[in-house]
Amino acid sequence: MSDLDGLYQQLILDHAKNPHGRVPLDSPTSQSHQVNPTCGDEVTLSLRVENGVIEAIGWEGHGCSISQASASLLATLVDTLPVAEAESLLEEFRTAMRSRGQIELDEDRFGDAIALNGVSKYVARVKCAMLPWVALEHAMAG
Amino acid sequence: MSDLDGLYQQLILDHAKNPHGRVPLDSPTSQSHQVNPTCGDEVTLSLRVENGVIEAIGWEGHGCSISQASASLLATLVDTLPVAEAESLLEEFRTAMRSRGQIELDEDRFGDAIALNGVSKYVARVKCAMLPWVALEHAMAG
Amino acid sequence: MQPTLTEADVAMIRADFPILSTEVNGRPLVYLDSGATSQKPLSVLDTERDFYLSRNSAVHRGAHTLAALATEEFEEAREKVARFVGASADEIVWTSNATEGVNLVAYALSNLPAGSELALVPGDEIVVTELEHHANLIPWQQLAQRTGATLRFIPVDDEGALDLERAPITDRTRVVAFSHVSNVLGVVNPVAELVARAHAVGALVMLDACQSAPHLPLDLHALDVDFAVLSGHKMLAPTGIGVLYGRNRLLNELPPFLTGGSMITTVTMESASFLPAPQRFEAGTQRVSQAIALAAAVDYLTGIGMERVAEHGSRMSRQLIDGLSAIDGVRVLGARGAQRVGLASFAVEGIHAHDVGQFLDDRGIAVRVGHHCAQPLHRRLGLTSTTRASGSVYTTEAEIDFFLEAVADSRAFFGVAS
Amino acid sequence: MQPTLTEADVAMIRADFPILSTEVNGRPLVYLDSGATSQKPLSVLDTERDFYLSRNSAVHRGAHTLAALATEEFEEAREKVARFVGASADEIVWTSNATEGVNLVAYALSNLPAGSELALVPGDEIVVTELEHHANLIPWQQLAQRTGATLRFIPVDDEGALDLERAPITDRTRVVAFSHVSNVLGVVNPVAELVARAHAVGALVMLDACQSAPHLPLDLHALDVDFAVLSGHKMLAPTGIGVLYGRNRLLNELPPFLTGGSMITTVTMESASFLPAPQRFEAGTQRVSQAIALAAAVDYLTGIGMERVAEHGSRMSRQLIDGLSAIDGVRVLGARGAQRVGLASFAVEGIHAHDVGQFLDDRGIAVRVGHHCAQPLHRRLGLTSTTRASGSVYTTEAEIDFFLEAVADSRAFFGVAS
Ligand SMILES: Cc1ncc(COP(=O)(O)O)c(C=O)c1O
Ligand SMILES: Cc1ncc(COP(=O)(O)O)c(C=O)c1O
Repeated sequence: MSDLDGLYQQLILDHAKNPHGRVPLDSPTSQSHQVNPTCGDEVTLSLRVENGVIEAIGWEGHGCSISQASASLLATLVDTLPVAEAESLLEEFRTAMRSRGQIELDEDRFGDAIALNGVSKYVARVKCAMLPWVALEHAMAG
Repeated sequence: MSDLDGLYQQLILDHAKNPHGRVPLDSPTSQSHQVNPTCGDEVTLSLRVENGVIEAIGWEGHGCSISQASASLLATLVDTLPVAEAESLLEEFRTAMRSRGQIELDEDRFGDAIALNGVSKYVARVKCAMLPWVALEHAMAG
Repeated sequence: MQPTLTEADVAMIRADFPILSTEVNGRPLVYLDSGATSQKPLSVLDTERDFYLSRNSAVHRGAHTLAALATEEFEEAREKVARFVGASADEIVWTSNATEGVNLVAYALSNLPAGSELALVPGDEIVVTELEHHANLIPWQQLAQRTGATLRFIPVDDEGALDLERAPITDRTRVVAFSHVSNVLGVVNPVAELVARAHAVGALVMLDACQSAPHLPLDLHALDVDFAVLSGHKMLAPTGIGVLYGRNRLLNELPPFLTGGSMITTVTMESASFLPAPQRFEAGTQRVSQAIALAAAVDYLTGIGMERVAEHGSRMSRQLIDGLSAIDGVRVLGARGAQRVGLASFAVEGIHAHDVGQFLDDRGIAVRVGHHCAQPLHRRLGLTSTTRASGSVYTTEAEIDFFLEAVADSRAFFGVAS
Repeated sequence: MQPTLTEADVAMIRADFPILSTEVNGRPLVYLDSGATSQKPLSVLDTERDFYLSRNSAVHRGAHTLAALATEEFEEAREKVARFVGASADEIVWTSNATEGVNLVAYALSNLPAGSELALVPGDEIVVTELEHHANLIPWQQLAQRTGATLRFIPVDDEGALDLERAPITDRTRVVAFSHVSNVLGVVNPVAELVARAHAVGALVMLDACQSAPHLPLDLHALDVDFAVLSGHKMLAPTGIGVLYGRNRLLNELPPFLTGGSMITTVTMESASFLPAPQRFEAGTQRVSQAIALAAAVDYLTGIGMERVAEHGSRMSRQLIDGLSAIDGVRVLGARGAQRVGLASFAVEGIHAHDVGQFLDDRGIAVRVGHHCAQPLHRRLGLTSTTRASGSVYTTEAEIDFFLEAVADSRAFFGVAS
């Protein structure tokens, strides 16, 4: 598999085309809007958190296939998770993405999202994969 | 004669020490104050012009031996000259100074002031020799 | 001299740019991001290095031999650059880049004492265009904020062409700021008409020449603009050096922007008086080696001949526009038939620009993706980001062909080819 | 590592600076004008050239491989420089020079919306010292003018020492700006005491570190200043690059200064929103190669060891002060016994500084003559211009001896020796 194929695995392209959770959320308890200043890509991520648990998640926005797939995979991953657990996933995700291909995502914890492993070698694209996660971070924080 | 001796001829050092015309002028008809911004040297040159003739000249200020000698030699040169003639001396002086040693001052017209010929090879010092002449130019213009 | 750059000419030029013979991702580098920053010829690098190896010292401050030599070379650089843009040396102010040049004028205008002829007041208007680079937009928004003036703009139509009929240039207009060549569309704007309309109402003209100076013969006196800016790094010179042109009379009417050493006559603890232009605007130790290197870049371009550079650019532009337009699902930005330099932005239906760029990068092709610092234009054209290919004197026809083929192939890779 | 630089060490260092082996006026160059601008080691020149030969491209704007590499190197340079001055990377803003850094803070302060906590209003005071370089004086005069605040100053005594007893630091003081080391006296100012007094009244501190950064270990967090500026060209780096340090929290409270590309999040025709610091203050294409070269200069200095650099400077200072004081008719500026770097200014009775400099130049010795951009200090000391000798890591004891001898000889030449 070439590097490019590693970056754009079929699963990524599929999620980018048919993303999960790309819906406005009724009565969110918190929300965050993030922009990638270089390309203007945006994501608005909404959470409904009840008793420390993410009861519902929804996002809107536009961007490259990496950021769209990342948002889609994020939505499947953290839906119904306790906030504390989502926070720990976020930290692991950030560490892996910044590792320049040195650290891989744990398949047991990240499932399909390990398809994003290819991104961390592309320093300029890490921001794309992180965009929805940064929105999640801000939404969880308040 | 070394270059340095050419620059600092005895006549220059003498004029710098005992300058001519370094006196305030009673009832001048025009005046100009010039500063060399690099070193802070200053000259204030005053003229009494009557019927197109420089009837009297005086200057005050402080500076390096080149600027002081130049002011002193200028004062002896243009005193009692018609303004038009002083202007043409000024142009010749400027041309020689900017010539990087290529053009010398005409001894018939400049007399002792040809001792300043050495300056034109020292690009950074041309400003010093020109300072009183620029003051003369402004004083004659207004 | 032939009127065009032949393949052999370009090959000789490329030998002066060693980076063009390197590989990226195991593929020969195809550098099509010259609109962002150009590569530099050896003569430019050598000039700068040689300065440091034999003449480096402070300019306009020293009286010793090296300082005199450095000052001379620095001022000769100013004269050379002045000639290159059709101006005189006392109209050339060194800046870090074009951005600083625009900011300098905007701040100097708001530093004018109240009541000055050139000062802006509420009710006055500043006019820009909807296709400006942020560098020629935000400083004017900020000036409007500082002075209470109003910012208005010349809109573009659906194709991206300036709609001069709707240009809000009126008796209230005090400044008209626009780019000579759009960094997104590559299209040459109607300078003469805009200058005439601005001057008819007594407004000052600021020309952003960033994308014209590297590609077209430039004669600022003939264009009759009041101010102009450009960036050295886009025209074969190093980063960190730019030029502000201003009519001498205007520069001398403006108060300083940055203040400090080397721009003063007399300083007390209470106040300072300032030198005439250009020194008035050059506070502190200047970008000496970079200015000298910019003069070397200008020599290099002049050596090729700006007429030939322009012809080469217009041929690249045709190849880019024709080639891209021939690919299914590709939308090329900008009006057809306009005069252009060798730069084109485009959108591939169904593929985000970042993904197009990544695909090209895998083949060694460097292009720019994003909004290219022109968000309002992108928004107006209904896009968030596009891909931009931009060439220079060292760009070959074969490179552009290779690029066009890769753009076509990206559609299959991302599954959008029919 | 030895605590001092031996003769052999300095000889090895000199081999890295080819210009030091050239001749001027047929004499070996003795470069004693490092306080104006230093010479550059080959490693700095090589780093910059290598960047252009293999990685040059636009940073923070491109997604292609070269752009990613260049961005990384540029940000690594920021981290390296941050470590060198005892700061964190997000507190380091690139500027052209120290002058721009001071202006940046002064303009950002006056760009604050009315009512902001940090905004200055009439009645507020800005305090500088009487020995400041114009770069750390005039921008504050201008800020006072723009805001209606009052500029006050800490006077110096007859020897040139700061008279802290008369420091007008009061409850009205909002900013205290002063130099770490005077560029005329070479004396290290009492930073800790001034910072304590400024912070006791809630004032911000701006430290001008131009003449300390090349010569002393610098730890801005330990010094507890709020802002600091320095110029690369004085510390073995190229021209065109400088640094503004600001406490991260403060930088993020300030509005932008220069505006344009690469410092925004969202831009419409009406308004713009801005990135956090440091990007907020870095509008337009940055001095990429110069920043990377500054990091190489910092590596070079760190390689020698700043403790040894400082020790070398203080030895030079003793040799200069003792040697000059021993010459009849020579007045050395600055208080005796103060801590100094290797820089001294002096006046020779009966000989104008320009003439002293010219005489030295004839022997290949490059010194600075004039007011060194510190007119108020010169006026206070009853002088218009002085001669300044300033060394660096490459300056030898023999060079300073040769210089001292020439100063003594100048008295006979100009007929003032008794
Ligand atoms: C103490 C001091 N402050 C400020 C400056 C200004 O530095 P620059 O001209 O590089 O902006 C200098 C040097 O010129 C200096 O010595
Ligand atoms: C048209 C135009 N204007 C202004 C700029 C700003 O130039 P710089 O970033 O060098 O200041 C650019 C390039 O970025 C440009 O293409």
